[in-house]
Amino acid sequence: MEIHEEKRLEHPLSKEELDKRPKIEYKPYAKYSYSAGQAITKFLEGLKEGKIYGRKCRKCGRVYVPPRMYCEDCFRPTDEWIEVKDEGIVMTAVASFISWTRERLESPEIVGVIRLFPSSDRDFVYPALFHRICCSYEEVKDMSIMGRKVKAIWKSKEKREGSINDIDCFKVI
Amino acid sequence: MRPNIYYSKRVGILGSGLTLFRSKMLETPQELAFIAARRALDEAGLELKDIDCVVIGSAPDAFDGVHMKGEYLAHGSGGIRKMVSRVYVGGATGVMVPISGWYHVASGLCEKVLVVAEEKMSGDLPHPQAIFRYIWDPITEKPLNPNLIWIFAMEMHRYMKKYGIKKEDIALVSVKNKRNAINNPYAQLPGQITVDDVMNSEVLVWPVQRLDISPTSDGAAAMVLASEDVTRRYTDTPVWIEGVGWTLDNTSWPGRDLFYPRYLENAAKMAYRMAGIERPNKEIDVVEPYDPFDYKELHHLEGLQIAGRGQAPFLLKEGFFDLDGDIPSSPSGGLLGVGNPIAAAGLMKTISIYWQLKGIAGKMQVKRPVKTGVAQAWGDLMQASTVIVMRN
Amino acid sequence: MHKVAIVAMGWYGFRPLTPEVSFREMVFEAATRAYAMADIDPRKDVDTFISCQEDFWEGISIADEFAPDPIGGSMRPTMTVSGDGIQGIVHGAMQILSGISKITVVESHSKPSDIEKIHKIVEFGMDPIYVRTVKSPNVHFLAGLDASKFMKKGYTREDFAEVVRKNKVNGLSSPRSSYASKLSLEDILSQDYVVYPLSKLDIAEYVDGSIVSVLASEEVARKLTDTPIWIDGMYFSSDSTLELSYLGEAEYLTISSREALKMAKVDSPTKLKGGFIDDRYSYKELEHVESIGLNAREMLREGELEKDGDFPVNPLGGHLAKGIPLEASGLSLTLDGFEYLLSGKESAIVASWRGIPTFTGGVLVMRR
Amino acid sequence: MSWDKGKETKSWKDIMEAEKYVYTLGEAGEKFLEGLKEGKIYGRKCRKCGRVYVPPRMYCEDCFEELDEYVTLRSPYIDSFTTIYYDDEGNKLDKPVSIAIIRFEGVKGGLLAYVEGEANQNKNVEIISYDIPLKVKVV
Repeated sequence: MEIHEEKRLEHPLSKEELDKRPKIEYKPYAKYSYSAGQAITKFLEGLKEGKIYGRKCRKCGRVYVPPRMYCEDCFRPTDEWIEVKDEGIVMTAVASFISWTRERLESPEIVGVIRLFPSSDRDFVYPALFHRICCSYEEVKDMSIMGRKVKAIWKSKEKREGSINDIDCFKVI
Repeated sequence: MRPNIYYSKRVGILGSGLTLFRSKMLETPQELAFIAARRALDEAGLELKDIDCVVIGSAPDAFDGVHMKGEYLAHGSGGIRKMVSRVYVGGATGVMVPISGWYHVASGLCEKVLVVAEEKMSGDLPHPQAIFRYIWDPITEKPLNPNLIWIFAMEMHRYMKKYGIKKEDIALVSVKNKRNAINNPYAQLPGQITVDDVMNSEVLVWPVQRLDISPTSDGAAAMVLASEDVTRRYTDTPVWIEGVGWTLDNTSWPGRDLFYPRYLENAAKMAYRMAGIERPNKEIDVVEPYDPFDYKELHHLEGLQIAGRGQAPFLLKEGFFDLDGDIPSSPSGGLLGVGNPIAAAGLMKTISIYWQLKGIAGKMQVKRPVKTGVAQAWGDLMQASTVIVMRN
Repeated sequence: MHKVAIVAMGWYGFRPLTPEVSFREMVFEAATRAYAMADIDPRKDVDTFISCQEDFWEGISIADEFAPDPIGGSMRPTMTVSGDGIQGIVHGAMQILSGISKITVVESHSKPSDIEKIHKIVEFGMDPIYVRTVKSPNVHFLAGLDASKFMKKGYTREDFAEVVRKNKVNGLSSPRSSYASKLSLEDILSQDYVVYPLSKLDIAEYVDGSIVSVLASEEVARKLTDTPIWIDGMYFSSDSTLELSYLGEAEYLTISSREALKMAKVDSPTKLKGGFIDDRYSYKELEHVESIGLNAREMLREGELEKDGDFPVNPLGGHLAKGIPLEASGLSLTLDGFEYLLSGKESAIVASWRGIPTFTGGVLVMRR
Repeated sequence: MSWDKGKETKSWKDIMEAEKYVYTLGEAGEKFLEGLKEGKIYGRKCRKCGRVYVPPRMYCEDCFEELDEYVTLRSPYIDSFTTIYYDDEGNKLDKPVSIAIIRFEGVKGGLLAYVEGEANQNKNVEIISYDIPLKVKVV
């Protein structure tokens, strides 16, 4: 072929070869204290109370969950706080057999997107949360969980700390 | 984007270079960039002193393990004492780099531009997957300990559910691309596999299995772009960049339906308008849609308006996207077959189209004559797309 | 060649702490102000958007994800330049000159108050094999190496102190100057060295802030405002690695200013009416003034760099008074220059540096 | 949001760290390490322009060609130095330390070193520890 067949300067290594090579190691230090700002502070406070707060733009009617202080479609400040339901429809769901460090999990962790009420089937954008879903692997695999109505299972009041993890998961009702 | 009649300067492609794509490389990121850049200059018949400006593309700093990676890569990319900068749109970076190179030349500020993309993912421990946790919203998503594959799996499953697509039909993409990669001398994972192989591979995040995914890789890619005058001086078989487009959707990815990449439609329409393409499925001869996962190629063929919504799997089954099909897709072997050093992979896709239009793709050359080709990349939190249209 | 103008700029913050806003909310504030000034609707009138940021400053990998929403750029052509805001402005101008855009927005922001140990992030930007491994107790050693070499050209610690005094006083007239102050030379010279030959007062602090600028093509700029600020010349460049770069000189600004002045058809920087020049270390202002082709030592000692001098440098305080807003630094200097020109001055040069450990900088030549 | 500000807000702590990074050195970097073990400083020469690079690397930054032979470098001297009195956290060091950039006659590049003795520009030094960074003594 006519593409480069010149001398190879690069050296692919196998894992064993790489292990034998000298290397420089470095442990980074990258710690942050992310400012939640107005919108996410109120959202986290709401979770602690067992409520899901959104923010509504009166011009286009869109409700942002998680909330935003501005409407990205209209480019104007959003107008009011709205408490949305902790119930909604499963838009998508997946079953993870690997942890975030890519270790194998015995039983899968199930996560997905929940379109929260008020919203309708016809919407392309809607208030929603990305979260865990309490259901079986089979319900994911045969897709039956998608389209089902679910409700948040909250941690007990004393265990809530103003975190997305104050919701254990969403479960079919 | 309003239609624009003012862009008048044509930008041509003079050369391309790639390193092998492999899971582990001895060379430093700077050296990988150098190897690809040197090869691109050689193919163009130019020396570094001829180059006015350099554009670098690389995905997260957290992979190579260097903050301000563009500064670090500038040396190996030939950027020293020149106008050099790095552009970045997550996974979509690979095609953003030639787009940026395009406006460097089209603006009249630069005549000859070297664009370089590099990624080295083998150095981060325990696994590159762990790094992907940091791409999520730090307060509302990261505490759920997500990994990257979740994104793809969620989008893939929504796409399957919406149109009733079977996993077996999607697996055909993996089969096709790994087969195409057999012809590509740079490829990391070429091979003859079957739909059953995909279906029997390890389940990672259902519906995503091992063979639905491209590997992590080290590698670099480079291209030389030049003004119309220069291009004509250096080659009798020019390939032109005729359209560019890019779009970012908002960050609120859970709050929109994932079955369709509307941002890609925007980006594609921007590029097509510029290139004067009105019927993409009739006017485009060869395409390299971004395929880090098999379903993404189908998703993107629909966003690119080459297939109707939900139609790509059926066209794939009919052989429409095969090397001898109506619109061959991923003739290079794509990320699934060649490997996925993120930004370099996107630029590799652009280079693949350049090879096709130049007629130097060797065994990868598609059967039908080609006039117009499109490359595309995708990134961020299911929100970014970059599209480039080229003609010979 | 067609021309590009800055028609509006907006800012928010410029305080050491900004707990009332997330970085996204801060950017929205700056963008709102910029669009109000330009009287445009970003959802309809803007063709392309550029954000300038780096992942480890944000604490988010692929921080680009968060770029579009707060500037009105979602579902629009938005991209990131991983670099200083000046580089973003040049990219924006190129997009306009290429014909693909008539109005381009360039944004950059910083929230160093969210970063626990910013020096560890700076260290992470050093070459992993030959520089980071030095494990220096203080990251500013890189500036120390450069500064002590620069002193060999005949500069003294008093010269550096003079820059500190001048810029901290100049900052008192700007609302963005959290670190402005009225200090005597003695106050400044009485400080201990942190890293020879620099004391704490020679080193600018970090600041939270966001800046949004609106660029327009010549035709559109004239429609939008009676006072477009033209970008006549622009360039950015990088010198080599630490080992291979010139120390005691700012080669990146020598190259950038040469090219930018050529583009602006200005044969000598003395023809311009002032400079907004990176001073994140006091000596750097002088090194940078030299690199754009002026005799910094003489001009400083003659008082020509003062606010009322022949060639005022950082008359609004520079980084020593305002702080370093990370990748918005170049835009901070540009914003000072923009306000300076709107107040009636004729022309200015903006010269920005990305700070340690980089050898990258950019120049704009601006005219009213 | 301008009308809806000023309440007490929260912040959220998290990290963006890999467990660790391992960096390979490339062929030239490995040769340099070998040299250090033998008490030698290797540079690498560009066949085209004749310049010798240290630290050695794969390519010449100007000619953009692969570099050629390795050469042993001699006559180290201080090009520039600094002395550190306070650390990054603002604590005064018990004993100030000096770091210099060491260059070699006729060579492009240099190496960082901790310096013993009175550091100053252009002073010759002796390498007392071959490591990254070097340790040198003013002679």
